[in-house]
Amino acid sequence: MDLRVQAEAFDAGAELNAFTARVSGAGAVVSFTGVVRDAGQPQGGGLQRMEIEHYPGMTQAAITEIMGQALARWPLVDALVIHRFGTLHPGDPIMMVATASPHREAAFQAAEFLMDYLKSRAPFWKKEVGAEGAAWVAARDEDEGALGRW
Amino acid sequence: MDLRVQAEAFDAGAELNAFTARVSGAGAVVSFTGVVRDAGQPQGGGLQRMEIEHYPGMTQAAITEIMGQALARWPLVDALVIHRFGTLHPGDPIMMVATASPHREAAFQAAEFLMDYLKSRAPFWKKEVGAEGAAWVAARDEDEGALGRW
Amino acid sequence: MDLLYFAWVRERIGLPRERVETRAATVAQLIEELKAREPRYAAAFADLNSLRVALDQKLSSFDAPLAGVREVAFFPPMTGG
Amino acid sequence: MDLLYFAWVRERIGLPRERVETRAATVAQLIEELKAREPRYAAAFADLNSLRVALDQKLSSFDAPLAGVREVAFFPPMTGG
Repeated sequence: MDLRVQAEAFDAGAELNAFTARVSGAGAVVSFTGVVRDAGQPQGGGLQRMEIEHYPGMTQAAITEIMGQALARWPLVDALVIHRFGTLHPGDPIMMVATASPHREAAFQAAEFLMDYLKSRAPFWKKEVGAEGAAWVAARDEDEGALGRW
Repeated sequence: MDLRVQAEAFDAGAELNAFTARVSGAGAVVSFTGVVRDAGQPQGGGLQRMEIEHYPGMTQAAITEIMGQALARWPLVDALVIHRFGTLHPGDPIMMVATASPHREAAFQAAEFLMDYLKSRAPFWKKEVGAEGAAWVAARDEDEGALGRW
Repeated sequence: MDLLYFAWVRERIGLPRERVETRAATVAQLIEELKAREPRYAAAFADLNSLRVALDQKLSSFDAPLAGVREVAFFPPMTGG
Repeated sequence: MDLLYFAWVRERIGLPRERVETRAATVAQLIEELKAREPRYAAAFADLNSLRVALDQKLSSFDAPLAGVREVAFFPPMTGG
Protein backbone atom coordinates (compact mmCIF):
# COMPACT_ATOMS: atom_id res chain seq x y z
CA MET A 1 0.00 0.00 0.00
CA ASP A 2 1.44 3.35 -1.03
CA LEU A 3 -0.21 6.55 0.25
CA ARG A 4 1.12 10.06 -0.10
CA VAL A 5 -0.60 13.27 0.97
CA GLN A 6 1.55 16.13 -0.20
CA ALA A 7 1.70 19.76 -1.27
CA GLU A 8 4.24 19.00 -4.00
CA ALA A 9 3.28 18.32 -7.60
CA PHE A 10 3.64 14.74 -8.86
CA ASP A 11 4.12 13.16 -12.27
CA ALA A 12 1.15 10.84 -12.84
CA GLY A 13 2.83 9.04 -15.75
CA ALA A 14 6.03 8.39 -13.82
CA GLU A 15 3.97 7.19 -10.84
CA LEU A 16 1.95 4.86 -13.08
CA ASN A 17 5.13 3.37 -14.52
CA ALA A 18 6.74 2.92 -11.10
CA PHE A 19 3.57 1.30 -9.76
CA THR A 20 3.25 -1.00 -12.78
CA ALA A 21 6.88 -2.06 -12.47
CA ARG A 22 6.36 -2.86 -8.78
CA VAL A 23 3.28 -5.06 -9.35
CA SER A 24 4.65 -7.04 -12.26
CA GLY A 25 2.58 -10.09 -11.38
CA ALA A 26 -0.62 -8.19 -11.81
CA GLY A 27 -1.66 -8.19 -15.45
CA ALA A 28 -4.22 -5.41 -15.00
CA VAL A 29 -3.43 -1.89 -13.79
CA VAL A 30 -6.12 0.80 -13.54
CA SER A 31 -5.39 4.43 -12.78
CA PHE A 32 -7.53 7.46 -12.11
CA THR A 33 -6.10 10.97 -12.30
CA GLY A 34 -8.06 13.99 -11.13
CA VAL A 35 -6.96 17.19 -12.85
CA VAL A 36 -7.79 20.84 -12.15
CA ARG A 37 -10.03 21.80 -15.04
CA ASP A 38 -8.60 24.07 -17.63
CA ALA A 39 -9.65 27.71 -17.54
CA GLY A 40 -10.07 27.57 -21.30
CA GLN A 41 -12.83 24.98 -21.08
CA PRO A 42 -16.52 25.84 -20.62
CA GLN A 43 -16.67 23.82 -17.39
CA GLY A 44 -13.86 25.76 -15.79
CA GLY A 45 -14.56 29.24 -17.20
CA GLY A 46 -12.32 31.75 -15.50
CA LEU A 47 -10.76 29.40 -12.96
CA GLN A 48 -7.41 30.83 -11.88
CA ARG A 49 -6.42 28.41 -9.15
CA MET A 50 -7.71 25.84 -6.72
CA GLU A 51 -6.97 25.87 -2.99
CA ILE A 52 -7.20 22.48 -1.32
CA GLU A 53 -7.47 22.37 2.44
CA HIS A 54 -7.21 19.17 4.44
CA TYR A 55 -7.27 17.90 8.02
CA PRO A 56 -3.71 16.70 8.56
CA GLY A 57 -4.42 14.66 11.68
CA MET A 58 -7.19 12.72 9.98
CA THR A 59 -6.29 12.45 6.28
CA GLN A 60 -3.65 9.74 6.46
CA ALA A 61 -5.71 7.53 8.78
CA ALA A 62 -8.95 7.95 6.81
CA ILE A 63 -7.34 7.06 3.48
CA THR A 64 -5.34 4.19 4.99
CA GLU A 65 -8.60 2.72 6.23
CA ILE A 66 -10.26 3.12 2.83
CA MET A 67 -7.28 1.46 1.12
CA GLY A 68 -7.32 -1.37 3.65
CA GLN A 69 -10.97 -2.01 2.83
CA ALA A 70 -10.19 -2.14 -0.89
CA LEU A 71 -7.27 -4.54 -0.38
CA ALA A 72 -9.44 -6.80 1.79
CA ARG A 73 -12.32 -6.83 -0.63
CA TRP A 74 -10.67 -7.37 -4.01
CA PRO A 75 -7.73 -9.59 -5.04
CA LEU A 76 -5.35 -6.66 -5.45
CA VAL A 77 -1.61 -6.95 -5.75
CA ASP A 78 -1.29 -3.36 -4.56
CA ALA A 79 -2.94 0.05 -4.46
CA LEU A 80 -1.60 3.60 -4.67
CA VAL A 81 -3.16 6.90 -3.61
CA ILE A 82 -1.51 10.30 -4.02
CA HIS A 83 -3.48 13.41 -3.03
CA ARG A 84 -2.26 16.99 -3.09
CA PHE A 85 -3.25 19.91 -0.90
CA GLY A 86 -2.41 23.61 -1.15
CA THR A 87 -2.52 25.76 -4.27
CA LEU A 88 -3.05 24.13 -7.66
CA HIS A 89 -3.52 25.55 -11.13
CA PRO A 90 -5.56 24.51 -14.17
CA GLY A 91 -4.12 21.37 -15.73
CA ASP A 92 -2.35 20.26 -12.52
CA PRO A 93 -3.04 16.72 -11.34
CA ILE A 94 -4.87 16.93 -7.99
CA MET A 95 -4.69 13.28 -7.08
CA MET A 96 -4.33 9.82 -8.48
CA VAL A 97 -5.38 6.31 -7.59
CA ALA A 98 -3.89 3.14 -9.06
CA THR A 99 -4.87 -0.47 -8.49
CA ALA A 100 -3.29 -3.68 -9.74
CA SER A 101 -4.83 -7.13 -9.93
CA PRO A 102 -4.64 -10.31 -11.97
CA HIS A 103 -8.27 -9.51 -12.94
CA ARG A 104 -9.32 -6.37 -14.76
CA GLU A 105 -12.77 -6.32 -13.11
CA ALA A 106 -11.18 -6.25 -9.65
CA ALA A 107 -8.74 -3.51 -10.63
CA PHE A 108 -11.56 -1.37 -12.06
CA GLN A 109 -13.94 -1.93 -9.15
CA ALA A 110 -11.33 -1.25 -6.50
CA ALA A 111 -10.29 1.98 -8.24
CA GLU A 112 -13.92 3.13 -8.42
CA PHE A 113 -14.46 2.19 -4.79
CA LEU A 114 -11.38 4.15 -3.73
CA MET A 115 -12.49 7.17 -5.75
CA ASP A 116 -16.03 7.08 -4.36
CA TYR A 117 -14.72 6.98 -0.80
CA LEU A 118 -12.02 9.58 -1.37
CA LYS A 119 -14.64 11.93 -2.79
CA SER A 120 -16.91 11.80 0.25
CA ARG A 121 -14.86 10.42 3.15
CA ALA A 122 -11.36 11.81 2.86
CA PRO A 123 -11.09 15.17 4.65
CA PHE A 124 -10.27 17.47 1.77
CA TRP A 125 -12.10 20.65 0.75
CA LYS A 126 -11.63 22.41 -2.55
CA LYS A 127 -12.00 26.12 -3.16
CA GLU A 128 -12.09 27.48 -6.69
CA VAL A 129 -10.65 30.94 -7.17
CA GLY A 130 -11.56 32.82 -10.30
CA ALA A 131 -11.58 36.34 -11.67
CA GLU A 132 -14.93 37.09 -10.03
CA GLY A 133 -14.21 35.62 -6.62
CA ALA A 134 -13.85 32.35 -4.81
CA ALA A 135 -16.26 29.55 -3.93
CA TRP A 136 -16.00 26.28 -2.04
CA VAL A 137 -16.79 23.31 -4.25
CA ALA A 138 -20.07 21.84 -3.01
CA ALA A 139 -20.38 18.13 -2.38
CA ARG A 140 -22.61 16.50 -4.97
CA ASP A 141 -25.53 14.36 -3.85
CA GLU A 142 -24.47 11.80 -6.48
CA ASP A 143 -21.10 11.46 -4.74
CA GLU A 144 -22.70 10.62 -1.42
CA GLY A 145 -25.14 8.35 -3.25
CA ALA A 146 -22.31 6.55 -5.02
CA LEU A 147 -21.23 5.04 -1.68
CA GLY A 148 -24.48 3.11 -1.57
CA ARG A 149 -23.37 0.70 -4.25
CA TRP A 150 -20.46 -0.75 -2.25
CA MET B 1 -9.77 9.62 -30.88
CA ASP B 2 -6.29 8.15 -30.84
CA LEU B 3 -5.80 4.52 -31.90
CA ARG B 4 -2.51 2.76 -32.45
CA VAL B 5 -1.99 -0.91 -33.31
CA GLN B 6 1.73 -1.54 -33.30
CA ALA B 7 4.52 -4.05 -32.80
CA GLU B 8 6.69 -1.49 -31.00
CA ALA B 9 6.79 -1.15 -27.23
CA PHE B 10 5.16 1.96 -25.72
CA ASP B 11 5.63 3.90 -22.49
CA ALA B 12 2.28 3.80 -20.67
CA GLY B 13 3.25 6.61 -18.28
CA ALA B 14 4.39 8.92 -21.06
CA GLU B 15 1.21 8.12 -23.01
CA LEU B 16 -0.94 8.87 -19.95
CA ASN B 17 0.78 12.22 -19.47
CA ALA B 18 0.45 13.16 -23.15
CA PHE B 19 -3.22 12.17 -23.15
CA THR B 20 -3.91 14.09 -19.92
CA ALA B 21 -2.20 17.20 -21.29
CA ARG B 22 -4.31 17.01 -24.46
CA VAL B 23 -7.64 16.74 -22.63
CA SER B 24 -7.01 19.50 -20.16
CA GLY B 25 -10.68 20.35 -19.88
CA ALA B 26 -11.52 16.92 -18.63
CA GLY B 27 -11.00 16.72 -14.89
CA ALA B 28 -11.14 12.91 -14.80
CA VAL B 29 -8.74 10.60 -16.63
CA VAL B 30 -8.95 6.81 -16.30
CA SER B 31 -6.37 4.43 -17.73
CA PHE B 32 -6.11 0.68 -18.02
CA THR B 33 -2.82 -1.03 -18.78
CA GLY B 34 -2.63 -4.70 -19.61
CA VAL B 35 0.76 -6.21 -18.78
CA VAL B 36 2.29 -9.60 -19.62
CA ARG B 37 2.34 -11.39 -16.29
CA ASP B 38 5.67 -11.85 -14.66
CA ALA B 39 7.25 -15.29 -14.88
CA GLY B 40 8.14 -15.01 -11.22
CA GLN B 41 4.50 -14.86 -10.15
CA PRO B 42 2.39 -17.95 -9.48
CA GLN B 43 -0.11 -16.90 -12.13
CA GLY B 44 2.51 -16.75 -14.85
CA GLY B 45 4.75 -19.63 -13.76
CA GLY B 46 7.32 -20.31 -16.39
CA LEU B 47 6.02 -17.86 -19.01
CA GLN B 48 8.86 -16.94 -21.33
CA ARG B 49 7.09 -14.82 -23.88
CA MET B 50 3.73 -14.01 -25.39
CA GLU B 51 3.02 -14.03 -29.12
CA ILE B 52 0.13 -11.81 -30.16
CA GLU B 53 -1.38 -12.36 -33.57
CA HIS B 54 -3.94 -10.02 -35.11
CA TYR B 55 -5.99 -9.55 -38.26
CA PRO B 56 -4.47 -6.42 -39.79
CA GLY B 57 -7.31 -5.72 -42.21
CA MET B 58 -9.91 -5.82 -39.45
CA THR B 59 -8.22 -4.60 -36.27
CA GLN B 60 -8.21 -0.88 -36.97
CA ALA B 61 -11.81 -0.83 -38.17
CA ALA B 62 -13.12 -2.97 -35.32
CA ILE B 63 -11.47 -0.85 -32.61
CA THR B 64 -12.44 2.40 -34.30
CA GLU B 65 -16.05 1.27 -34.20
CA ILE B 66 -15.79 0.32 -30.52
CA MET B 67 -14.24 3.70 -29.70
CA GLY B 68 -16.93 5.50 -31.68
CA GLN B 69 -19.58 3.75 -29.61
CA ALA B 70 -17.88 4.81 -26.38
CA LEU B 71 -17.58 8.42 -27.52
CA ALA B 72 -21.25 8.46 -28.55
CA ARG B 73 -22.46 6.94 -25.32
CA TRP B 74 -20.52 8.85 -22.65
CA PRO B 75 -19.58 12.53 -22.40
CA LEU B 76 -15.92 11.92 -23.17
CA VAL B 77 -13.42 14.58 -24.11
CA ASP B 78 -11.28 11.92 -25.79
CA ALA B 79 -10.28 8.27 -25.75
CA LEU B 80 -7.00 6.47 -26.46
CA VAL B 81 -6.31 2.84 -27.36
CA ILE B 82 -2.85 1.37 -27.95
CA HIS B 83 -2.55 -2.36 -28.63
CA ARG B 84 0.61 -4.27 -29.44
CA PHE B 85 1.07 -7.38 -31.52
CA GLY B 86 4.09 -9.62 -32.06
CA THR B 87 6.45 -10.92 -29.38
CA LEU B 88 6.18 -9.60 -25.82
CA HIS B 89 7.93 -10.55 -22.60
CA PRO B 90 6.87 -10.70 -18.94
CA GLY B 91 6.38 -7.20 -17.58
CA ASP B 92 5.80 -5.63 -21.02
CA PRO B 93 2.67 -3.53 -21.43
CA ILE B 94 0.42 -5.30 -23.97
CA MET B 95 -2.10 -2.54 -24.42
CA MET B 96 -3.62 0.50 -22.79
CA VAL B 97 -6.90 2.36 -22.81
CA ALA B 98 -7.40 5.89 -21.54
CA THR B 99 -10.59 7.92 -21.28
CA ALA B 100 -11.14 11.53 -20.24
CA SER B 101 -14.37 13.16 -19.11
CA PRO B 102 -15.59 15.94 -16.85
CA HIS B 103 -17.26 13.14 -14.84
CA ARG B 104 -15.35 10.32 -13.20
CA GLU B 105 -18.24 7.86 -13.58
CA ALA B 106 -18.27 8.39 -17.35
CA ALA B 107 -14.49 8.00 -17.60
CA PHE B 108 -14.59 4.75 -15.60
CA GLN B 109 -17.56 3.29 -17.44
CA ALA B 110 -16.22 4.12 -20.89
CA ALA B 111 -12.84 2.56 -20.02
CA GLU B 112 -14.52 -0.63 -18.78
CA PHE B 113 -16.75 -0.72 -21.87
CA LEU B 114 -13.71 -0.37 -24.14
CA MET B 115 -11.87 -3.11 -22.27
CA ASP B 116 -14.83 -5.49 -22.38
CA TYR B 117 -15.18 -5.00 -26.13
CA LEU B 118 -11.46 -5.17 -26.84
CA LYS B 119 -11.29 -8.47 -24.93
CA SER B 120 -13.93 -10.18 -27.01
CA ARG B 121 -14.39 -8.19 -30.21
CA ALA B 122 -10.99 -6.94 -31.31
CA PRO B 123 -9.25 -9.55 -33.51
CA PHE B 124 -6.23 -10.39 -31.37
CA TRP B 125 -5.10 -13.84 -30.25
CA LYS B 126 -2.56 -14.47 -27.53
CA LYS B 127 -0.22 -17.42 -27.33
CA GLU B 128 1.76 -18.07 -24.18
CA VAL B 129 5.14 -19.69 -24.66
CA GLY B 130 6.80 -21.31 -21.66
CA ALA B 131 9.50 -23.80 -20.87
CA GLU B 132 7.12 -26.73 -21.39
CA GLY B 133 5.53 -25.58 -24.61
CA ALA B 134 3.06 -23.11 -26.01
CA ALA B 135 -0.69 -22.66 -25.66
CA TRP B 136 -3.25 -20.27 -27.09
CA VAL B 137 -4.98 -18.26 -24.38
CA ALA B 138 -8.61 -19.40 -24.26
CA ALA B 139 -11.41 -16.87 -24.26
CA ARG B 140 -13.12 -16.75 -20.87
CA ASP B 141 -16.88 -17.15 -20.65
CA GLU B 142 -16.93 -14.21 -18.23
CA ASP B 143 -15.39 -12.01 -20.91
CA GLU B 144 -18.13 -12.80 -23.38
CA GLY B 145 -20.67 -12.44 -20.58
CA ALA B 146 -19.28 -9.03 -19.61
CA LEU B 147 -20.62 -7.62 -22.89
CA GLY B 148 -24.14 -8.26 -21.69
CA ARG B 149 -24.05 -5.40 -19.23
CA TRP B 150 -23.64 -2.69 -21.86
CA MET C 1 -11.09 20.32 24.34
CA ASP C 2 -9.68 21.41 20.99
CA LEU C 3 -12.11 22.58 18.34
CA LEU C 4 -10.98 22.57 14.72
CA TYR C 5 -12.77 24.28 11.84
CA PHE C 6 -12.23 23.67 8.14
CA ALA C 7 -13.24 25.26 4.84
CA TRP C 8 -16.20 27.66 5.08
CA VAL C 9 -16.78 26.73 8.73
CA ARG C 10 -13.31 28.07 9.44
CA GLU C 11 -13.99 31.15 7.34
CA ARG C 12 -17.31 31.95 9.03
CA ILE C 13 -15.97 31.51 12.53
CA GLY C 14 -12.77 33.30 11.61
CA LEU C 15 -10.22 30.94 13.10
CA PRO C 16 -8.87 27.45 12.37
CA ARG C 17 -8.82 26.13 15.92
CA GLU C 18 -9.48 27.09 19.50
CA ARG C 19 -9.50 25.50 22.92
CA VAL C 20 -12.78 25.50 24.89
CA GLU C 21 -13.91 24.41 28.30
CA THR C 22 -17.30 22.74 28.08
CA ARG C 23 -19.60 20.47 30.03
CA ALA C 24 -21.62 19.58 26.94
CA ALA C 25 -22.43 15.87 26.94
CA THR C 26 -22.93 15.56 23.18
CA VAL C 27 -21.80 17.24 19.98
CA ALA C 28 -25.29 18.72 19.60
CA GLN C 29 -25.06 20.35 23.04
CA LEU C 30 -21.63 21.73 22.23
CA ILE C 31 -23.02 23.25 19.04
CA GLU C 32 -25.82 24.93 21.02
CA GLU C 33 -23.25 26.44 23.39
CA LEU C 34 -21.20 27.75 20.50
CA LYS C 35 -24.21 29.19 18.67
CA ALA C 36 -25.18 31.11 21.82
CA ARG C 37 -21.76 32.77 21.96
CA GLU C 38 -21.67 35.02 18.92
CA PRO C 39 -23.45 35.53 15.58
CA ARG C 40 -20.47 34.15 13.62
CA TYR C 41 -20.90 30.81 15.39
CA ALA C 42 -24.64 30.92 14.84
CA ALA C 43 -23.94 31.52 11.12
CA ALA C 44 -21.44 28.66 10.91
CA PHE C 45 -23.77 26.18 12.61
CA ALA C 46 -27.06 27.39 11.08
CA ASP C 47 -27.59 24.34 8.89
CA LEU C 48 -26.44 21.06 10.42
CA ASN C 49 -27.34 19.19 7.21
CA SER C 50 -24.41 20.88 5.53
CA LEU C 51 -22.02 20.12 8.38
CA ARG C 52 -19.99 17.09 9.37
CA VAL C 53 -18.19 16.38 12.64
CA ALA C 54 -15.16 14.26 13.50
CA LEU C 55 -14.30 13.22 17.05
CA ASP C 56 -10.61 12.54 17.60
CA GLN C 57 -10.18 12.34 13.80
CA LYS C 58 -13.03 9.91 13.22
CA LEU C 59 -16.19 10.88 11.36
CA SER C 60 -19.04 10.87 13.85
CA SER C 61 -22.59 12.09 14.42
CA PHE C 62 -24.15 15.06 16.23
CA ASP C 63 -25.68 12.90 18.94
CA ALA C 64 -22.35 11.27 19.80
CA PRO C 65 -21.16 11.69 23.43
CA LEU C 66 -18.14 13.89 24.10
CA ALA C 67 -16.86 12.00 27.14
CA GLY C 68 -13.12 11.45 26.77
CA VAL C 69 -12.94 13.30 23.43
CA ARG C 70 -9.96 15.62 23.01
CA GLU C 71 -10.43 16.98 19.50
CA VAL C 72 -13.68 17.94 17.77
CA ALA C 73 -13.56 19.05 14.13
CA PHE C 74 -16.38 20.72 12.22
CA PHE C 75 -16.39 20.96 8.46
CA PRO C 76 -18.62 20.85 5.37
CA PRO C 77 -19.11 17.58 3.45
CA MET C 78 -15.74 16.54 2.10
CA THR C 79 -14.82 17.09 -1.52
CA GLY C 80 -11.71 15.02 -2.04
CA GLY C 81 -10.70 13.18 -5.15
CA MET D 1 -12.51 -15.80 -52.65
CA ASP D 2 -9.71 -15.29 -50.10
CA LEU D 3 -9.76 -17.43 -46.97
CA LEU D 4 -7.79 -16.26 -43.93
CA TYR D 5 -6.96 -18.36 -40.88
CA PHE D 6 -5.73 -17.10 -37.52
CA ALA D 7 -4.32 -18.56 -34.30
CA TRP D 8 -4.88 -22.30 -33.87
CA VAL D 9 -7.11 -22.43 -36.97
CA ARG D 10 -4.09 -21.28 -38.97
CA GLU D 11 -1.86 -23.79 -37.17
CA ARG D 12 -4.21 -26.74 -37.76
CA ILE D 13 -4.74 -25.95 -41.41
CA GLY D 14 -1.09 -25.12 -41.84
CA LEU D 15 -1.33 -21.88 -43.77
CA PRO D 16 -2.41 -18.30 -43.08
CA ARG D 17 -4.40 -17.71 -46.25
CA GLU D 18 -5.43 -19.28 -49.51
CA ARG D 19 -7.59 -18.50 -52.49
CA VAL D 20 -10.51 -20.84 -53.25
CA GLU D 21 -13.16 -21.17 -55.93
CA THR D 22 -16.50 -22.06 -54.38
CA ARG D 23 -20.19 -22.04 -55.15
CA ALA D 24 -21.10 -22.31 -51.46
CA ALA D 25 -24.05 -20.04 -50.72
CA THR D 26 -23.34 -19.67 -47.02
CA VAL D 27 -20.43 -19.83 -44.60
CA ALA D 28 -21.75 -23.16 -43.31
CA GLN D 29 -21.69 -24.64 -46.81
CA LEU D 30 -18.17 -23.37 -47.37
CA ILE D 31 -17.10 -25.04 -44.12
CA GLU D 32 -18.61 -28.36 -45.26
CA GLU D 33 -16.68 -28.11 -48.54
CA LEU D 34 -13.44 -27.44 -46.67
CA LYS D 35 -13.98 -30.25 -44.16
CA ALA D 36 -14.45 -32.70 -47.04
CA ARG D 37 -11.08 -31.74 -48.51
CA GLU D 38 -8.56 -33.03 -45.99
CA PRO D 39 -8.35 -34.16 -42.35
CA ARG D 40 -6.53 -30.98 -41.30
CA TYR D 41 -9.57 -28.93 -42.38
CA ALA D 42 -11.89 -31.38 -40.67
CA ALA D 43 -9.78 -30.94 -37.51
CA ALA D 44 -9.82 -27.15 -37.73
CA PHE D 45 -13.58 -26.96 -38.24
CA ALA D 46 -14.57 -29.81 -35.91
CA ASP D 47 -16.16 -27.59 -33.25
CA LEU D 48 -17.98 -24.57 -34.63
CA ASN D 49 -18.73 -23.34 -31.10
CA SER D 50 -15.07 -22.54 -30.69
CA LEU D 51 -14.85 -20.75 -34.05
CA ARG D 52 -15.72 -17.28 -35.26
CA VAL D 53 -16.03 -15.98 -38.81
CA ALA D 54 -15.59 -12.54 -40.34
CA LEU D 55 -16.85 -11.63 -43.81
CA ASP D 56 -14.92 -8.82 -45.43
CA GLN D 57 -13.47 -7.94 -42.00
CA LYS D 58 -16.81 -7.85 -40.21
CA LEU D 59 -17.75 -10.38 -37.55
CA SER D 60 -20.57 -12.52 -38.97
CA SER D 61 -22.41 -15.79 -38.48
CA PHE D 62 -22.18 -19.23 -40.03
CA ASP D 63 -25.53 -18.93 -41.80
CA ALA D 64 -24.58 -15.65 -43.48
CA PRO D 65 -24.70 -15.63 -47.32
CA LEU D 66 -21.42 -15.43 -49.22
CA ALA D 67 -22.76 -13.54 -52.24
CA GLY D 68 -20.41 -10.66 -53.04
CA VAL D 69 -18.00 -11.54 -50.23
CA ARG D 70 -14.31 -11.34 -51.13
CA GLU D 71 -12.58 -12.25 -47.87
CA VAL D 72 -13.63 -14.88 -45.32
CA ALA D 73 -11.63 -15.19 -42.09
CA PHE D 74 -11.86 -18.04 -39.59
CA PHE D 75 -10.45 -17.78 -36.07
CA PRO D 76 -11.03 -18.75 -32.42
CA PRO D 77 -12.83 -16.38 -30.04
CA MET D 78 -10.72 -13.24 -29.76
CA THR D 79 -8.52 -12.62 -26.75
CA GLY D 80 -7.55 -8.99 -27.03
CA GLY D 81 -6.98 -6.54 -24.23
